[in-house]
Amino acid sequence: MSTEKKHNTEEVRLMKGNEAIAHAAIRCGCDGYFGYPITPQSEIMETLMDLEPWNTTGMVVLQAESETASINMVYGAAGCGKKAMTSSSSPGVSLMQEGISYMVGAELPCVIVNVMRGGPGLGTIQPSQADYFQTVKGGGHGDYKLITLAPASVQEMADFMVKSFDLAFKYRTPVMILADGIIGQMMEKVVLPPFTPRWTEEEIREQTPWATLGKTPDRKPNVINSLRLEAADMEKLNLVLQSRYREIEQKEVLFEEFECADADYIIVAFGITARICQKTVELARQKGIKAGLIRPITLYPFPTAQIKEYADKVKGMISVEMSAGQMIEDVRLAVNGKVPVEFYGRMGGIVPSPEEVLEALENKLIG
Amino acid sequence: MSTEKKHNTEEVRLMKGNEAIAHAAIRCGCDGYFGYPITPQSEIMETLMDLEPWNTTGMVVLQAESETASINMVYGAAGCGKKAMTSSSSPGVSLMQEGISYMVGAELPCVIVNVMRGGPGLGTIQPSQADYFQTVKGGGHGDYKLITLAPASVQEMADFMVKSFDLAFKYRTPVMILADGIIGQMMEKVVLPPFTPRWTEEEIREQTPWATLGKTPDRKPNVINSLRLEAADMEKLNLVLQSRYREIEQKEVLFEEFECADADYIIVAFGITARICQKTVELARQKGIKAGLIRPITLYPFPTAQIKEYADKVKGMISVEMSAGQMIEDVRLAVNGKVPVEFYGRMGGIVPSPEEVLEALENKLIG
Amino acid sequence: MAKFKGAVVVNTERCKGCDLCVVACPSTVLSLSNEANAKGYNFSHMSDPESCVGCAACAYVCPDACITVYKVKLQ
Amino acid sequence: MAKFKGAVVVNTERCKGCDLCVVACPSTVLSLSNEANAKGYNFSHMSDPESCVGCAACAYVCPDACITVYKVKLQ
Amino acid sequence: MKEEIIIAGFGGQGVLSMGKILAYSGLMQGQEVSWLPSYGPEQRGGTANATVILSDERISSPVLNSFDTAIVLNQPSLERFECKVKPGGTLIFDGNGFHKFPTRTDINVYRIDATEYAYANNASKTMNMIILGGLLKVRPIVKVENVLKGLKKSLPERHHHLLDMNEKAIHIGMDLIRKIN
Amino acid sequence: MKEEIIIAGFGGQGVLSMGKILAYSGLMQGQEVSWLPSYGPEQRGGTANATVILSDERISSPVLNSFDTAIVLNQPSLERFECKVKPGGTLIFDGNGFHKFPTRTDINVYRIDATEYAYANNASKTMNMIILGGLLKVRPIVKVENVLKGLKKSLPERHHHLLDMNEKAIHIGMDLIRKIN
Amino acid sequence: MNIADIINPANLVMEKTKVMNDTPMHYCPGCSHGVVHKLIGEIIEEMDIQDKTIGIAPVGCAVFAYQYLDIDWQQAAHGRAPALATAVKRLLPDRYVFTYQGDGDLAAIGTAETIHAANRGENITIIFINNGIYGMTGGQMAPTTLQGMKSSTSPTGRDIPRNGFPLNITNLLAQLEGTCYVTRQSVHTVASVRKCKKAIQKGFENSMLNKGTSVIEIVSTCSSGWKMTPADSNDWMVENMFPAYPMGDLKNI
Amino acid sequence: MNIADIINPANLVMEKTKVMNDTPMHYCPGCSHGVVHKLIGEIIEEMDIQDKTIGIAPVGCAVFAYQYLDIDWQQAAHGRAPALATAVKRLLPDRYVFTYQGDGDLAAIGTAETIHAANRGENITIIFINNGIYGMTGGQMAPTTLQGMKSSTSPTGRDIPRNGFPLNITNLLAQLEGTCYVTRQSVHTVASVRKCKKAIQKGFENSMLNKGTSVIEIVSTCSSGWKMTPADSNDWMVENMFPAYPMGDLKNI
Ligand SMILES: Cc1ncc(C[n+]2csc(CCOP(=O)(O)OP(=O)(O)O)c2C)c(N)n1
Ligand SMILES: Cc1ncc(C[n+]2csc(CCOP(=O)(O)OP(=O)(O)O)c2C)c(N)n1
Ligand code: SF4
Ligand code: SF4
Ligand code: SF4
Ligand code: SF4
Ligand code: SF4
Ligand code: SF4
Ligand SMILES: [Mg+2]
Ligand SMILES: [Mg+2]
Repeated sequence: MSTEKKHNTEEVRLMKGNEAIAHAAIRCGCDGYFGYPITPQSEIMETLMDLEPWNTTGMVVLQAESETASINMVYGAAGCGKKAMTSSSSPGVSLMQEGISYMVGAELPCVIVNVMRGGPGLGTIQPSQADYFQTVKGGGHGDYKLITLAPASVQEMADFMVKSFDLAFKYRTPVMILADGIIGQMMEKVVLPPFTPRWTEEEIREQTPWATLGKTPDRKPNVINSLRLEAADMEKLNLVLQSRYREIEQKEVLFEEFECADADYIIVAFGITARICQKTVELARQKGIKAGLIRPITLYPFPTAQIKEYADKVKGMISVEMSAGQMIEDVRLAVNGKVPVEFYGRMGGIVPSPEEVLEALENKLIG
Repeated sequence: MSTEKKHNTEEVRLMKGNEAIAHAAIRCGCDGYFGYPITPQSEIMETLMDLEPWNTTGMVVLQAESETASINMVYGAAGCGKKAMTSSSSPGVSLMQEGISYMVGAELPCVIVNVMRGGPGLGTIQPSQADYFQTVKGGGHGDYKLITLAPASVQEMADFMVKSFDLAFKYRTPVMILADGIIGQMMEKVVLPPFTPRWTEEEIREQTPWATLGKTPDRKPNVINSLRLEAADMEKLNLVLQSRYREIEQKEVLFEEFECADADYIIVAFGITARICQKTVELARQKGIKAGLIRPITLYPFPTAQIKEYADKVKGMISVEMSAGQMIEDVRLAVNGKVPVEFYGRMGGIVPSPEEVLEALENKLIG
Repeated sequence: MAKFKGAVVVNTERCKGCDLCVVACPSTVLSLSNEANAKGYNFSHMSDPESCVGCAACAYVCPDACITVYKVKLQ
Repeated sequence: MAKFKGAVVVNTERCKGCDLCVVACPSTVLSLSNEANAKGYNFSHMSDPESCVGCAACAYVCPDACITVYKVKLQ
Repeated sequence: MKEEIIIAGFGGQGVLSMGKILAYSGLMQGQEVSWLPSYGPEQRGGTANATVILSDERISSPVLNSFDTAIVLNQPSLERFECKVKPGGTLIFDGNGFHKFPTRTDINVYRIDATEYAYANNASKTMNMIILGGLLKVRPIVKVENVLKGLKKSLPERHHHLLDMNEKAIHIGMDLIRKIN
Repeated sequence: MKEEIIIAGFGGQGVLSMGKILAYSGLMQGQEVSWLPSYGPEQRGGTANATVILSDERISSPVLNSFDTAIVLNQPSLERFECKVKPGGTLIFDGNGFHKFPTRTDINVYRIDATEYAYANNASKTMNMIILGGLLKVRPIVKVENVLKGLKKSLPERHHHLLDMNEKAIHIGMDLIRKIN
Repeated sequence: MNIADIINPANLVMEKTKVMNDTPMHYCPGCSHGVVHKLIGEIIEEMDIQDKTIGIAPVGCAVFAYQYLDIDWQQAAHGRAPALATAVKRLLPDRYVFTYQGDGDLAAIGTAETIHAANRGENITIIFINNGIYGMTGGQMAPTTLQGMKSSTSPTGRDIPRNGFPLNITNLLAQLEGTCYVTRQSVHTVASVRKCKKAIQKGFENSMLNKGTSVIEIVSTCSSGWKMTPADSNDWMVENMFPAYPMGDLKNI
Repeated sequence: MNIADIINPANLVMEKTKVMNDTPMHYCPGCSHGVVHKLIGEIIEEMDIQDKTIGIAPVGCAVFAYQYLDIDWQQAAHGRAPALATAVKRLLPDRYVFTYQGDGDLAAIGTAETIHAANRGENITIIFINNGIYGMTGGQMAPTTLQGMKSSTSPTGRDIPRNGFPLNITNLLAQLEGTCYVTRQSVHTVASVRKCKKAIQKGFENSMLNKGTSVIEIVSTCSSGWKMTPADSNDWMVENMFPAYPMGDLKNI
């Protein structure tokens, strides 16, 4: 009641990406947030602590002793069929890799937000996209994939929060929201998602019959577990996961195109870099260069088929990233040698300007 | 003296891969081992504890409280210009990802041995190769590469131990020995490397002038550090790393060929799987199929140029791995669409047989 | 003073022959058999059944919950 | 009883105007200036230099090691 | 209409909140807005800045390399951002504590001695608004009424009685600013 | 020459060390050898096995799916490995505690009641060697002298006085083994 | 009266609790883990809370606990059981949530998670099997391995300067304001089994009283790791482990 | 005698130690970190061990310590300084090795590394700046944040049931057999600065005596995180922090 009053206005608001995550989490019925402070995403937990959702929706918000503890708390909560999440930035996410691999193995849904900063090491708190490999290829051990959503605006921070939980529960998998320091820190207009109540215990029993809520006489014990002593059983678990990944690759690809229809050259960029490259496309078109932009929204599943299709139509592509070149491998795998695929990137927290991207496009692809 | 006696015989011995690592570490002048038990590699530390090198070479062997502590002890030791190492298996290596990223950022040499087991999660203790992505693409945050050696025999476990330290210090980078449960556990013949004494402090000052041994009046303070507050400085650090990687890619590629000269079909496989596939090649040749095998010994730097060259000569390639398909991406990137690249793999601790690989080759490539 | 007479049933297939019940029994009722079960363990059995007082000491300490204890009060 | 006279030199560019020396000085020698340094801080200075006894209290507590203290024994 | 602004100064000078008020004002008049702060430990004692964009169209990049307008409140910020003002653009500075002054002649340079005024009139709480007033005098990118609406929106209700004072500060700023080239 | 062997039984029956002795023997006669144990917690109480390959040439795969010879010391191991013996190959089992027996007729099946013998003669420490003796009788893949050399090599010096006892055990095994099909 | 007459449901004194199923346990003969499993099962049966209990299994020999006790289980990453339990209990406050952890799991890799859960006063029950060794991985030194005690990573015995002191983590946990009940028990005799059961039950009960964390350390044997028979292990434990880890309540409020 | 005459090298009473360089420190005005840095520099100068000292910097506001004190430094991952120090000291036993850590670093994410290094009795000196808050990241709650104390993640004050108890980790460290000297100090007055310096020096000296780990907690202020002036912070600290973290030696053997 007071919850609805507090959270359910449809107005346009101005807030940081990090704040939008917090608001949207409460609104989409998240049960528990567990995290540890780290720049540039500490506002997520701070906003939650300020909003005190435990007084309204009953959501639990707990500051853990570390990122390792955080992800394992998420595991515990998720094992009970709860919508659980954590957030961190690059070094903190590295500490979660074992936990993430465990959640995959135990087929547990959750949402992890990585507001990336420049690495390796302690690095810098400035924005980066250099955790692409870690997220998309697998930073933890074993064969797995994380559905990965890359927001490019504060609005998408809010929207993807909701979408992530949907996907996480649909496929019983951790989902990563891979943002960066800029999206986390900047304020933009946002319309928050409508308020959805948290699942009741009855709903949990229905939606997640595997959840550990206490063994009732009508069923066998539920066990949340990634251990399979026998290799044959472990392979079976892996086959289940792999077939799920094939389904995800079929059904869940999201991407955005900008001026691609008649393009000679296509820029591929995600997150904030895509916003910058949109401006590059505008500048290029002003100069008479037919440039277009593909923005993968899901980094996994990657829009491989869509990029492959364009490979037959264009003269070349360029992957632009705030990294030394990571997504470019997926672009190359999609293009499979049909046209040149070049790279332009900045590292360590430097954000490329639209102008320098244009220059790179001209030099590397056209020049 | 007693050291030399104990360690310097050139005889052929029979030992486990894990034991070979331990013996070779002592012999190549390793200063410190820090680790935490985990199957299937606990014999590494056990052997070291048994050999008591602190009484002979003075090497420090310490059982840490966790893998997180282990890798950070390695950081501390490496920061002093010492030859430091750790070993673990998949879940434990996941816990080291932050530390590895820090060591890269701080430009510290070290050797990490991952005797892989089946994942994700707790998984199984059976052998696996599913940490390829974690190792080669970057399990930690930020842009970095780990030189990765994939031994296929007990002899190579010993030899690569020595080689790894050489590479680590040459390029000031962590080096990974990526083995699997079979190589760690099996016994084979091995000739141990000759005994090399540990560096004296004078040698350390010469070889690693950056080491923190105490600031002497003749120099500025040495600082081991991956922090660069300014993005521009952080980008500079990254550019240093990237140019080092280009050099490594030029100079350090190692691979082995088997019956490739006239091959129509090439199997690409590493580690123990390459041993299995060698048998497949023999079986195939018996059947009149001209199969060959390329075994990448360095997974990073990957033998991209060499595989690319064969792409012009053969009808197709197949990547065979104990995973859902990870190295295949590097094979595809090398082949760049010139011929089909297929995959055959087993997961979760199952080891493929030579016969099933042959069948896969016939079905997928020859059809 | 009432006297008790007891008897135990050992789940011999589950028993691992650890000997702890043998040691725990105050009346030396139990011993390990010469026979092995399918797992290769020499299981525990009542070698002196008459002495059993049904005190359940054996069952308390059995790690594998193999022992069921019965007891009657002797008039 | 010997008396002391002191003087301090504040590194005004390094001073952050935290006021801790001002509070610590037993003789209220110091105060924050109205002027700001290049970093925008109103730095500490001797506003009553005559009272300084060179006790170094200010220097002890200064977090930025800005204060150098001198002292002479007065005959 | 599109205005790309940088506001920079010492951590304590309220540059981030000045940017926020501007962004809120844009929101009030239905524009697209973005506000991007410098963040993290360099704020501590050091300098801070906020990039604000107000636009009638969707904003692509919130990160900018050059600006229509720069408001600089300390020496290091002047040194860093003077060169980033687009030719024909606007530079506003608060002269307090400056020892080197703007030199560019291809831009419009204004000085507003808000710190001095605030110090003299015990008005340090509204220093922000004085400078904002100055900005609006020379670059009327948002209406004063929208600034006040924005303020109302961003201030907690218990501070609404301060709105009057803030409105006055805007007008003081409008009076105080003067062109110096 | 190449012999691919699996030895399987309960954890406590010493199958791993039996395999090691074989491997050492191969080493002593200059062969290529590999020894691969099952490892980890399943050993605990459960079953264990070791794959041993002796070969005159470089050994490719140390992992095998079928074997020239299988030595099985308990029921579960028989059930698991009987079918993995290559046609014409050899299966040796210790009958103690078996209730189902080998059924294949395309292989040579031998029984050696080493457990029983060891129990009766208080010789459980050399049970390994008795079985090994049986193996060498029917598959003389390594010379007895090389087995003893290998033993010497793998045993700590303080145990060298046991070598004699072990040699005897080998001969006992050679006597004990009998073909049953 | 002959035996067949005595063996009659009417005369039943003790049998396997129904919460424990028929799956044979993988533990080595004589392993203390089995006894403690049994006690937990009995308590759950007696308190009639099978549908309200969630166990958190460790990585360690007890990793398979979920195969033997018919309750809902979560299997945690090595050392992180208290983090899982924290979240489970906070989201399901009316459930009995307990962790079951070995000394490597709880006192080495899980030190931070254990101390912080206890310091937050999470309303959970921590059952801590201290056998002074890493059983699961083949007998390596644990934080609780005694001075001079041999293990596969201290083959000549724990040497303090090189390996550090045995860690009495239960003492530390008793210091924390978040714990309400901290006790040290064993299961090697009938009397100790009885006492231990009461202690575990008290821990379970506490978790519904909003009193904070209960910690039940059970000093245990690992005959495989110690390379002794189970019976000898019990004796060795009494003689060597008990002086370092004395029996009894450290805190009970 | 006028001032210019007094200001004369001959009359020098106190100046910045040479081990501290001229780089302006990034700390907020009045931050305790600065005072402690100064003391460490002075001790290193006085003991003449600049060439024998290796500092391990944390992640926290003191992450930049290496910019200010002219000794060799290693910058550790958040919480892991004691692990680094362990290895450094074991490989260079004749060096003075100290960690410098905040309360988040030492008592939250680094709990396990701290306790185990201390329990192993590593011959290192741990300097622990307890300001009850995460200064570096903008004032979030730390393990040592007091009951009722506000922070950006406890905006209405630390609430025990929700956030747990303030963790007195130094008490725990004093319990461990591996520590030889555990003390709690502050640097808010001349007297306390002097005492603190002696304590740090003792910690440094201990590390060459093979006695085990020395822990010097320095209860500190964080005016930015606490949102008070530095002078008010000192008063607040005395009134509120000292009762929870009382001054003095906890252990000295
Ligand atoms: C991250 C990680 N590190 C190490 C291991 C290997 N490992 C499994 S159990 C265990 C220790 C078991 O000892 P303890 O907790 O004392 O339990 P016990 O087996 O003695 O009951 C270890 C180190 C692992 N599975 N995961
Ligand atoms: C793995 C990781 N997690 C989180 C952070 C973010 N972080 C930096 S410093 C810090 C805490 C600082 O607090 P404290 O240790 O008390 O030092 P202070 O700044 O108060 O001196 C945190 C959480 C990080 N850098 N790395
Ligand atoms: S019930 Fe008592 S007397 Fe009977 S066998 Fe068991 S322990 Fe012995
Ligand atoms: S205690 Fe149990 S397992 Fe052990 S011998 Fe007795 S019945 Fe068998
Ligand atoms: S030396 Fe003493 S009297 Fe002089 S300014 Fe400093 S504190 Fe005050
Ligand atoms: S204590 Fe130091 S920094 Fe603070 S005002 Fe005084 S001189 Fe300046
Ligand atoms: S190894 Fe030790 S703890 Fe594990 S089951 Fe065996 S006896 Fe029990
Ligand atoms: S934030 Fe706090 S601890 Fe950090 S420098 Fe500022 S006052 Fe010091
Ligand atoms: Mg244990
Ligand atoms: Mg702090």
